[in-house]
Amino acid sequence: MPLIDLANPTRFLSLVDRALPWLAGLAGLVLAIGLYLSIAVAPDDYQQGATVKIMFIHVPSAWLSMLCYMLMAVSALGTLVWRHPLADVSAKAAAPIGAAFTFMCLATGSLWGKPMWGTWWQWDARLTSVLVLFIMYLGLIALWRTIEDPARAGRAVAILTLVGVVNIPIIKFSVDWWSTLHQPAAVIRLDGPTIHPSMLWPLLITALGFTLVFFALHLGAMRNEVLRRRVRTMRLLEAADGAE
Amino acid sequence: MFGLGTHWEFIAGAYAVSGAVLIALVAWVLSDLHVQRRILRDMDARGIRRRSDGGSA
Amino acid sequence: MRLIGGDLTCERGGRRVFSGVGFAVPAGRALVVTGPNGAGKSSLLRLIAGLVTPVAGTLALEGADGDLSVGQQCHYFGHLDALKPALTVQENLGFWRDFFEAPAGSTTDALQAVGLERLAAMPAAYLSAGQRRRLSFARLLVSYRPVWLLDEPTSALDAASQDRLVAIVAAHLAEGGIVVAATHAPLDFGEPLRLDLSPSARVAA
Amino acid sequence: MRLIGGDLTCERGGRRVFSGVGFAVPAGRALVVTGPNGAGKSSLLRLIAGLVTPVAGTLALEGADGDLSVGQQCHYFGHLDALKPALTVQENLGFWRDFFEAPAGSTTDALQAVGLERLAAMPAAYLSAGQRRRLSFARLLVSYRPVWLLDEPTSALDAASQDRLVAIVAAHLAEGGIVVAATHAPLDFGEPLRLDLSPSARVAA
Amino acid sequence: MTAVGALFVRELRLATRAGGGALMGALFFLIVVTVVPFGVGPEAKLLARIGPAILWIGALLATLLSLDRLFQADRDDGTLDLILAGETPLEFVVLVKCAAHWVATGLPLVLVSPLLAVLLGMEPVAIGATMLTLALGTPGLTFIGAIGAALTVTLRRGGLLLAVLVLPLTVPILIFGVSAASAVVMPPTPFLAPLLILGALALFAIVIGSAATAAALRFSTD
Amino acid sequence: MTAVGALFVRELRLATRAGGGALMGALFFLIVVTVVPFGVGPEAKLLARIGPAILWIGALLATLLSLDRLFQADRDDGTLDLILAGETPLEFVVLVKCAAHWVATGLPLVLVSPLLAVLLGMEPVAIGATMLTLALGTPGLTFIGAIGAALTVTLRRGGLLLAVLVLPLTVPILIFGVSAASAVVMPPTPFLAPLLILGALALFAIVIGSAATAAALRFSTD
Ligand code: HEM
Ligand SMILES: Nc1ncnc2c1ncn2[C@@H]1O[C@H](COP(=O)(O)OP(=O)(O)OP(=O)(O)O)[C@@H](O)[C@H]1O
Ligand SMILES: Nc1ncnc2c1ncn2[C@@H]1O[C@H](COP(=O)(O)OP(=O)(O)OP(=O)(O)O)[C@@H](O)[C@H]1O
Ligand SMILES: [Mg+2]
Ligand SMILES: [Mg+2]
Repeated sequence: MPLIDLANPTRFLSLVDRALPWLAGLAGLVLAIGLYLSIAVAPDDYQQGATVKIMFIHVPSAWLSMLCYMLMAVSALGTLVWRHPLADVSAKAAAPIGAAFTFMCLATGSLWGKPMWGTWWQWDARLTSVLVLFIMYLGLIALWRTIEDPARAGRAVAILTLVGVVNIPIIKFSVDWWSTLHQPAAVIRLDGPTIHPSMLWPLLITALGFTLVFFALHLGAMRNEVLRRRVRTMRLLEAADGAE
Repeated sequence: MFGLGTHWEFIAGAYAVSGAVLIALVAWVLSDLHVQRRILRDMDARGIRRRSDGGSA
Repeated sequence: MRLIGGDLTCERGGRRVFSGVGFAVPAGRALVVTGPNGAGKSSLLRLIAGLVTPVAGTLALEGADGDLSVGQQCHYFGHLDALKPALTVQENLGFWRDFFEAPAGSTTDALQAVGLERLAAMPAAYLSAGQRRRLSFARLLVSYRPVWLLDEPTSALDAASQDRLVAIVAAHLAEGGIVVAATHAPLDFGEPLRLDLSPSARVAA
Repeated sequence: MRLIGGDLTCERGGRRVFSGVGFAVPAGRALVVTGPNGAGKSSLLRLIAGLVTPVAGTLALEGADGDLSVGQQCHYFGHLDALKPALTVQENLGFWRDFFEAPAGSTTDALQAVGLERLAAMPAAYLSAGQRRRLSFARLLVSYRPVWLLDEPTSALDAASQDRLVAIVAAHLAEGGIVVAATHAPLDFGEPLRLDLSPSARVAA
Repeated sequence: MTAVGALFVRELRLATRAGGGALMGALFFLIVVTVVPFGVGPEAKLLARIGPAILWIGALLATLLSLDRLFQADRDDGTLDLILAGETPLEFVVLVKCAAHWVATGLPLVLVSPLLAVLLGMEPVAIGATMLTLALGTPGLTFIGAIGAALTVTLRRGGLLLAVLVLPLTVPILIFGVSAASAVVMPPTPFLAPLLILGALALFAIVIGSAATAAALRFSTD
Repeated sequence: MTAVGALFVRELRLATRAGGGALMGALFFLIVVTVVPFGVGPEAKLLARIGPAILWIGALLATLLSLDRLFQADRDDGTLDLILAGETPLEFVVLVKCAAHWVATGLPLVLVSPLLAVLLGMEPVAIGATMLTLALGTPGLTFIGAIGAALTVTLRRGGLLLAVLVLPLTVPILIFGVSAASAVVMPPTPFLAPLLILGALALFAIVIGSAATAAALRFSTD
C-alpha cells in the first residue's frame, strides 16, 4: 500500500524529488498540445464565434476547481479518520491551488460573459455557486493562516472541509431554487452548444493537461509544506536546547 | 452571428489571465521551495540537525 | 486503587517533551513531580487528566469503576482557575458542584476550608491572585474524585493558606485518595513518591 | 534619590484595600512588601506605577528629573508578560527598547543576562512558562529606569533562573537603583526594608 | 440540579450579568437595520420591498457575531478543560450552551424584528411571516455559527474569522428564510414549501452543528 | 528607531504574521457583499442601484468589527499598562496604532471594492466614485471605531458592543459617502460638495477620535 510508504516524510521527499520533474514535463507537454489544438485547430462555434475558444480554458478550470475540493475532502478524512501524517499536508497544499483555479474559472467565465450576455456577471445559479465555492476556499486558507500549530490547524480545517462537503449540495440546491424563483433577466444557456467532436478532443486534452499541471503543483506545494514543518520542528528543538 | 476575430480582446484576456494565474502558482511553489531550503541550510550551518523525522527530541 | 503510567511519551506543538516516563502511585500516596522550567511537569499532569493525548505509553487507574476514563476520575488543578468574574464566589463554586457527578461536601464547608466564607457573596472579579487560587481549589472539595492533579498548587498562596492546603491534601490521602503534584517549592505531603523530569535525571534512569 | 509614599490609601472595586501606608526607600535599597493574599501588595505596586490612583496620600520620587511622572521612572514587572507570541524574542525585546526612552544595554546583552541569547530568533509562542517570564524580565535591562516594581518576580522560575534574577537585582541596587518587590517567597536582596501589609500589622503600626 | 441544568442556568446568568452580551445581539440588529436606510435612501417602496432581506441579513450577522466568545471565554479561563474532563457528553454541553445562547441572544432578536419591520414600512402579513421565519431559522444559524466558534476557539481574534468561515454555510437558510418571508407579499410564489425546507435545514444544522462543534472542541485541547 | 516608528512597524508585523487579521476585514467585506444578493434577489438593476449602499455598509461593518482587538489584545497581555507608563503621549500612540490598522485592514478593503462593484453590476464611473469615497471615508471610520475599541477594552465581549456604541456616530460619514458615490450616476445631484464634506468629516473624526480614545484608555486602567 503506497500510502503507508509515504507515511515517512523523508521517503516522500525523495520520491517527489524523483517524480516531480517528469510529471511537470509531461504536464507542460500535454497542456501545450491541448492549447495548440484548441487555438489553432479547433473550429469556431457557429453561434458563439471565436469566443468559444475561451471554453477550452474555462471548462477545465471549472472542473479542476471542483476536483480540488474533492481532493481536500478526502485529505480531511485522511486527517480525522486514518490519521495519515501527510493528509493535512496535502489539504493545506491544495487549498491555494484550488482557489487559484476557481478564480481562473470566474475570470474566464466573466470574460466570456461580457461578449455573450453583455455583462461581466450574472447572479445565475451556477455562477453563484462557483463564487460561494471560491469564498469557501478563502475561508479555509484564512483558517490555515491563523492557527500556528500545524497539527491543530490541520484538524480544524479538516472539520470545516467536511462540513463544507456536506453543505455543497445543499448550497447548490438552494441557489438553484433561488435563481429559478427570481427568473434572472438574461436567459443564459451555460451548457452552451452541444459540443461537436472537433471541439471535444481539444477540450479533453487541455483538461488533461490542466489536471496534470494541478497535480504537479500540488506535489510541489506538499514538498514545500513538509520542509516548512521540518523547519518549525527544528526551531522548537533549538528552543528546547536553549532552555538548558 | 459573430465574424471571425470579433471579441479577440476577450479571448486574449481570458488566456492572459489564465496564464498569469498559472505562472503565479509556479512561481509561488518554486520560491517557497527556495526559501525553505535556504533556512534549512542556515540551520545546518548553525549545527542544528534533526535527530529524526517528526521532530522527536 | 493504583494510578499506573507505563513509559509515557508526550509531544506538544510537534515537539517531544518527554519520553519513557513511568510511575505507579498506590492509594493514599502522593507523587511529587519535579524538574526545571520546560521539563514537562504541567504536560504530564494534563496528560493524566486526558487533556493531552500521549504519543505512546499506557495509563490506567486500577481498581476504579471501568466505565469512567482516567481523566473523569481526576480533579485537575492547573494554572487557570475556571472562575467567571461576573459570578459570585458562591455561584462559581456551586456550578462545579452541580456539574460534576458525586457531590461531596457542601459549598459553605468548602469555602470555610479555604477560608473564603466571608467573601461568598462577592463577585469573583474582586478577588486577589491568591484568593482566586483558593476559590478554584475549593472545587476539589465539593465533588469527590479519587485522583487530584495539582500543578504548582502553592503558587501565589500566603503561608497560612499553604498550611491549609497541605492539611486538606493530607486528609484526602488519609481517605485513600491519590495525589500527583508538580512543584518547584518543597511540599510536605507525608513521604511522597518522587518523579524527576529533568533531562539529566531521565538519561540516568 | 528617594521613593517616598506618605499615608497612601487605595480602593479597588469600591472597597478599601489599605490605608495609611507609608514608606521611604533611599537609592540602592530594596523594599520587600509582604502580607497575606488580598492584603494589597499588587495594588500597592500598581499604585506606585501610576496604574491605580490613590484615594489619598502622597507619592514622590525625590531627586529625579521633575517633568517625568513617578510611573514614567518605574519599570513595572507584574503577572502579565507583555509579549506577542507572533513576534520573535528579539523583536519583542527590541520593541520595548525603542519604545522607552533612555535605552540602556543592547538586546543581545539583556538576552544573555537572562540566558535566552540562543532563542533570539524564536517566535515567543514557542517559549515555555519560565522562558516567557525571563524574556519579559529582560525588558528591565534594555531601557534604564531607576525604580523597579517586581510583583512575585520569582514565580514560575526554577532555581537557576531565580539566582540569575537575584544577581541582576543586586547589580541594579549597586548602581543606586530602587527596587520594590511583592513576594511570598523569601528573597535575599541584601538587607531590604520591609513593609508588612497584613491587617494585623497595620493596626499595630 | 443536574449537570446540564446547572450549565444552562449558569450560561443565562453569565449572559445577563454585567459584561455578558444578552441583549447585545438585538441591539446590534436594531442599529444595523436602522443604519441601512441612510445608505439605501428613504424610498418607502424600495425599503418595504427589500425589508425581509434587510431583517434577515441583519439577524444573520447579529447571530454569528454574537457567538465569538461562546467557547473562547471558557477556554481562556480553563473552564473548557474541566468540562472536557466531566461526565457529561460534550455534544450535550454544546447543545445546552447553544440553546442558552439562543434564548439570551436569538430570541430577543426575533422579538424586536416586528418593530424594525414597521420602521421599514412592511405590510402586517409580511411582518408576521418574517418573524416566523426568523424564529424558525435563527436556532439553525446559532448552531452553524457554533462550529465556527469552536474552530476559532484557540484564536484571539474570533469575531470576523468566525463570520468568514461560516457565512457561506448559512446561505441556504438565508435563501429559504427570505423567500418564505417575502413569498406572502408576492402571491404566485409558494410560502409553505420554503418554510418547511427552512425548518428542515434548521433541524439539520442543529444535528450537524452539535456533532461538528463537539469534535472541534475535542481536537482543540492541548 | 523612534518610539512611534517602532510601534508602527510592530503593529504592521503583528497584523501580517500568523494570527494577525490583516486581510480578514477585506475577506469579511467580500463575503458580506456576496451574501446580500441572496437576500435581496438577483435583479441586476436593483443591485446596481443599491450597489454603493451595499459596499459602504459592508465596508463600515468590516472596519468596525475588525477593530475589537485593537486595544483589547494589548490590555490582556499587559502591554497597555507599559504603554501608559511610557513617555510617548497616548494620543500619538493611538494615532499610530490606528494608522497601522488602516494600512493593514482599511486599505485592502478599498482595493477589493472595485471587484465587488463589478459583481454588483455597477457602472465604471460609479465604481471609481465609490472607491474614491471609501478611500476617503474609511480612515475616519477607523478613528471613530477606535473610540469604541477603547471604551470596550475593559469588557470581554468587544465585538458587537463596539459596533453598537459607534455605529450611530458613523452615520454622517455613511450618508455623505454614499451620496457622493451615487451622485455620479444620477446627474442632477452634486458630486463635489458631498465629497468635500466627507473629507472634512474624516479629518474631524481623526482629530476627535485620537483625543477621545486616549482619554478612554487612561480611564480604563485599574
Ligand atoms: C463567471 C462566469 C462563469 C462561471 C463561474 C462559470 C462556471 C462554470 C462551471 C462551474 C462549469 C462546469 C460545469 C460542469 O461541467 O459541471 C462551466 C462549464 C461551462 N461554461 Fe461556464 N461559467 C461562467 C460563464 C460562462 C459563459 C459566459 C459561458 C458561455 C456563454 C459559459 C459556458 C460554459 C460551457 C459551454 C461550459 C461547458 C459545458 C458544461 O460543462 O456544462 N460559462 N462553467
Ligand atoms: N500549549 C503548548 N503548545 C505547544 N508547546 C507547549 C505548550 N505548552 C508547553 N509547551 C512546551 O512543552 C514543554 C513543557 O512545557 P510544560 O509547561 O509542561 O513545562 P513545565 O515543566 O510545566 O515548566 P514550568 O516549570 O515553567 O511550568 C515546554 O518546552 C513548552 O515549550
Ligand atoms: N481589579 C480589581 N478590581 C477590584 N478589586 C480588586 C481588583 N484587584 C484586586 N482587588 C481587591 O483588592 C484587594 C487587594 O488585591 P491585591 O491583588 O493587591 O492583593 P495581593 O496582596 O496582591 O494578594 P496576592 O498575594 O493574592 O497577590 C483584594 O482584596 C481584591 O479583592
Ligand atoms: Mg507548568
Ligand atoms: Mg498580587
